[in-house]
Amino acid sequence: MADVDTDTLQRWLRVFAASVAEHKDELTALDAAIGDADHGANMDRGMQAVVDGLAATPADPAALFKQTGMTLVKSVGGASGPLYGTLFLRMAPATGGAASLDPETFAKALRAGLEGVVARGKAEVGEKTMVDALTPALDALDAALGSGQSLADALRAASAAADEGRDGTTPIVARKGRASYLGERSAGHQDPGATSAALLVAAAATAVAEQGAA
Amino acid sequence: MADVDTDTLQRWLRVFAASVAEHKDELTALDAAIGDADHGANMDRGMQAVVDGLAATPADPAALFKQTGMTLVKSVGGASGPLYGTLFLRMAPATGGAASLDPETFAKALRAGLEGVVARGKAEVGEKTMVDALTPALDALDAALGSGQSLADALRAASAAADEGRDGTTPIVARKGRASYLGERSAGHQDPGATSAALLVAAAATAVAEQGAA
Amino acid sequence: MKKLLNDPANLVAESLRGVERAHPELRVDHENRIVYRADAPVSGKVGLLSGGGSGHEPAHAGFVGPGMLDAVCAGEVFTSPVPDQMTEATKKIDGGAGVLHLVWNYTGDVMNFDMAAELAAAETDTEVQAVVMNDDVAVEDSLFTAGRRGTGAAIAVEKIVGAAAEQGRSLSELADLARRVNDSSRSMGMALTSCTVPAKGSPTFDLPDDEIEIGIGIHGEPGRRRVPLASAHDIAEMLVDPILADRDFTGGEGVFVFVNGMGATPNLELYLMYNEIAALLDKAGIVPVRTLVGPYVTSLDMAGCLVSITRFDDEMLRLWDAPVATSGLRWGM
Amino acid sequence: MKKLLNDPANLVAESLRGVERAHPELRVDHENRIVYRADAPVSGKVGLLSGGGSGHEPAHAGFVGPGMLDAVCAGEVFTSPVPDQMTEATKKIDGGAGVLHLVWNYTGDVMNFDMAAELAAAETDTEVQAVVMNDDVAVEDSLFTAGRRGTGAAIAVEKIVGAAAEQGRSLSELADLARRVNDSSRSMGMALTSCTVPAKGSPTFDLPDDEIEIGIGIHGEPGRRRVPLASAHDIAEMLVDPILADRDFTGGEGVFVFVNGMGATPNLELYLMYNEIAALLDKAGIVPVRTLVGPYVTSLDMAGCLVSITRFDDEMLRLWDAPVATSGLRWGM
Ligand SMILES: Nc1ncnc2c1ncn2[C@@H]1O[C@H](COP(=O)(O)OP(=O)(O)O)[C@@H](O)[C@H]1O
Ligand SMILES: Nc1ncnc2c1ncn2[C@@H]1O[C@H](COP(=O)(O)OP(=O)(O)O)[C@@H](O)[C@H]1O
Ligand SMILES: [Mg+2]
Ligand SMILES: [Mg+2]
Ligand SMILES: [Mg+2]
Ligand SMILES: [Mg+2]
Repeated sequence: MADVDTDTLQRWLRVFAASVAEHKDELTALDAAIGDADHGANMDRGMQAVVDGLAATPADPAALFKQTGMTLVKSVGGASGPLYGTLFLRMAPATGGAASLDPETFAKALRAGLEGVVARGKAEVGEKTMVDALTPALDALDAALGSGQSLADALRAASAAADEGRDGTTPIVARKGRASYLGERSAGHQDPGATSAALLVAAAATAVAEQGAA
Repeated sequence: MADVDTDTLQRWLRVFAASVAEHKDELTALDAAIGDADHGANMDRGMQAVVDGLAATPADPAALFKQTGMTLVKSVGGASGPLYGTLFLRMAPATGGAASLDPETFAKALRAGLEGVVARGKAEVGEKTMVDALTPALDALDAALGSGQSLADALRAASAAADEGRDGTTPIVARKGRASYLGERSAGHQDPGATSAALLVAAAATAVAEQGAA
Repeated sequence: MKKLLNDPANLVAESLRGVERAHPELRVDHENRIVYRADAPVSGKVGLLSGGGSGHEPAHAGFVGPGMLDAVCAGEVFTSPVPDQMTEATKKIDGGAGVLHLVWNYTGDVMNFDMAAELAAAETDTEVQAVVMNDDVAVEDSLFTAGRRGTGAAIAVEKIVGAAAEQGRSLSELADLARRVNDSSRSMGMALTSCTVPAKGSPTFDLPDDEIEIGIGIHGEPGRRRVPLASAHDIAEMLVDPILADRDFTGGEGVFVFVNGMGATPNLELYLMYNEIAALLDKAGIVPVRTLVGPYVTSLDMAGCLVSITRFDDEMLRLWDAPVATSGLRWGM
Repeated sequence: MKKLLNDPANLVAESLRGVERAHPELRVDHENRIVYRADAPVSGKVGLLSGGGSGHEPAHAGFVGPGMLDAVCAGEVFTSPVPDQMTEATKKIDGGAGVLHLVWNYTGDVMNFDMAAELAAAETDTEVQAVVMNDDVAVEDSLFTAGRRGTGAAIAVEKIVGAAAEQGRSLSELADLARRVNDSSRSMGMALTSCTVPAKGSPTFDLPDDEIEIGIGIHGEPGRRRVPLASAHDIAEMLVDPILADRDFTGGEGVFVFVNGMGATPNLELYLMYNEIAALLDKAGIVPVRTLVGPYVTSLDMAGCLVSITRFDDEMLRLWDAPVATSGLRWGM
């Protein structure tokens, strides 16, 4: 299978944007329960801006990630803006300037992005945030690639792990983000950021699978 | 039949107060439709204050009317306070200081009260106010007394006329009071003040009938 | 009904206790429900008295203080205060130069203030004059009806006449000025929702989710007509057009524009409304020189707004800018 | 949803147009959604920057002006603004003495201000310091969580530090002062109703007619716990007791008490609440020396209130009383 090219990466962003738009009301409803009812609007605004900027996208993955990160930082605001923004901004240098990314580099870049999220937001696994979806997803990705699976298969595994991580946020009493203000009352609700993060991983799986199929 | 004594006049006020209390929510609901939703509370506050003052009531009708009028002016506020207050204040001098009132004097006093209401509020018949209940009531009272009926019977006729006048306010487009702000939209709603005024006349009929019966 | 209160019957009384505790610069006569300046009566100054039903806060007590009113009487919620209160307040603020009653045009307020003036004339030798404020264009201006309501104009009248009173002007000069400001003002309001009068405990009227009331007053009463929910742009037209049709606002020093929130409408929306209103005024060649945006004359928890426009001459502008120190309006001191 | 707007997506932008038109003493950078003093940067003065999501009006733009903030950044409704806005605002108000970021403690706001400070450090040589305001006792004060929310204390912090900045104090002195005022402040809020975020179009949470939320923030989020509807007297206890349990408020010059309306709660009720609160403070031997009652930090159309208490020392009291001229708070000028 070919490396991940910028076409695929763009498709990833488009699929993610479409998926956020589709789940906008759900994300907002989840945020209304334990936050301030804006996560759907925030992510949708940001990903629309990202997609609007794609026409002018420069050729290499690092530039694409940087532009995506900067657009998210500029247009989202709230907690998710700096976090998703940082994720993409940190992916850029991890590509080493390659024109297309082999599976390991792609995984390394994602890992660097997650580390950026953790550095920015200081959340550990189990605190009811997007980290709870991203961490098991990247662990699953590494494990699958390590055991020789294709990137498409590995991303499918990552997406399943992200979904599981997302589902796992429900019983947690939040310690980070707005949901932490609710104390015990935050338990029993699925985290909106973990939900959008699972969509992000699922979008990567979809985009790469399509590249494989094409 | 005996003249109307202060006991009966006090009973009139008590019956009216009880009747206002009973119809408080109805009066307020009527006022909510074409006014500001306070007529029941206003009249109830005022008549409670009147009844509370009755223990200390001086002996003659003029003093009773004056005290009632002043209490209403002091405690009701809004449009109905000065109007009902003036009604009773103007009844006082019309009694000529009598210790009890013969039917003609009682009717004359009521007429003086109505004239006070009209002088204060400048409403004519047909403008959708309490005047639309009081005017036909006093006309009917005079007519019945003129044709030799007892005061009890005459007040029953007056009460029926007041009810009719009250009902007649429904189709009217208001020209006075808060309902006038609604323009054409005031049509189709019964006037709250005409409704309480009809209760006032009915209370007089009840009180005098009880004196007759006693 | 969900409100911050103990017993609806004590709401006004307990709230006035809070006003007294929060504002050492004010005095409260609890028996008569009068809020007045701690330094009243100001010797040689005409005393300015207003007031009305409660539920319009900051109006009325929020406008008592140097440069504005000397006292207000507080009635029950949406119910005019009674003559005794006004007579007592008139005595408290009579500094020897007479007292001006600034009366919001509602049948109840007018009758109670009339009776108060009669009582004051009988009991004291305080000279009293009254000016009735009636600026609401939703209602036809007619001699045969209760006439137009007093709504937003009161802010301009009370502020401007308050400043002039501090200069030591005479009672009749101030009454003339009050009439001039009132005559220069027109207002029109709308409601998105009804309010809930505490003693009633449920909304005064039901308004479907897709309808609004145009031409409301300030007592939670229904408006002149009910129309489908519209954009801020269209609502601005529904409010501004009848105001401009009723009076010429060009010339002079420009206009004072007051965008009043009815209670539950965020300033975020009021400023957006002002943006629409200012554009309409632009188009009509009318120049705003002063603005006030926020909840100043409310109807409890009603959502909606009221637009009030006053044509300023140079004297009115100068007096508007003069120092004022009340809890509702304050600058220059 | 019934609001005065055209398109929810343009609400903030159009409202800022209205702010610009209504306030000639302010400037608005529409691209960056910055509201700033017309005379910015004030040479030699430390610039004060705050801001946050929209929907809290008068906070934040209502506190820009001489004696208070130099600029604020406006985010979407209840959404922190973004770093570019803050960096741009920092540049606009840098009068050569540095810029202090006064940050309301919410994860989003803190991260965005952090990134802005990093950007400013990279792009300019403006010295930037940040103080995070976190006064809300409903939330446990812990290093392992997002910590306490910034709510009512911001008014005291921004006013007092604003006055000190006008005196020409240094950036670190002002940062210390901001921390001192914040440390001296505690707050607790409650909601009678939810609010409706325009982009969502329906209430954030459902609250039955006989229940209230205790321990809310200012973003229409549910509170710490839900309890049966209670009297103002009992609600005052639920708010004041945890505040007093968290800090000593005796001594000094007394306290500043701020009774903030969440948006749809009439001042009539807020003053009644103040009456209850003042009685509780009396009992605890705590002396209010300054008060502020009204809607200053709102959550759109939420009904409810937030109580904030700051222990004043003599310097804080003096600076609180110093002149300020913003559309939200004004006196002495
Ligand atoms: N410190 C943090 N670390 C990682 N993720 C966080 C953190 N704080 C919040 N989040 C994520 O952000 C999501 C909320 O995003 P959003 O609603 O857009 O922002 P805001 O909370 O500012 O309104 C949460 O559901 C959570 O997943
Ligand atoms: N000018 C008037 N003359 C006679 N009656 C009037 C006049 N104006 C109002 N009313 C009566 O007063 C009633 C309203 O009383 P109320 O609700 O207590 O006072 P308010 O209108 O001040 O709230 C009306 O229904 C009407 O019958
Ligand atoms: Mg959110
Ligand atoms: Mg009424
Ligand atoms: Mg009334
Ligand atoms: Mg948010």
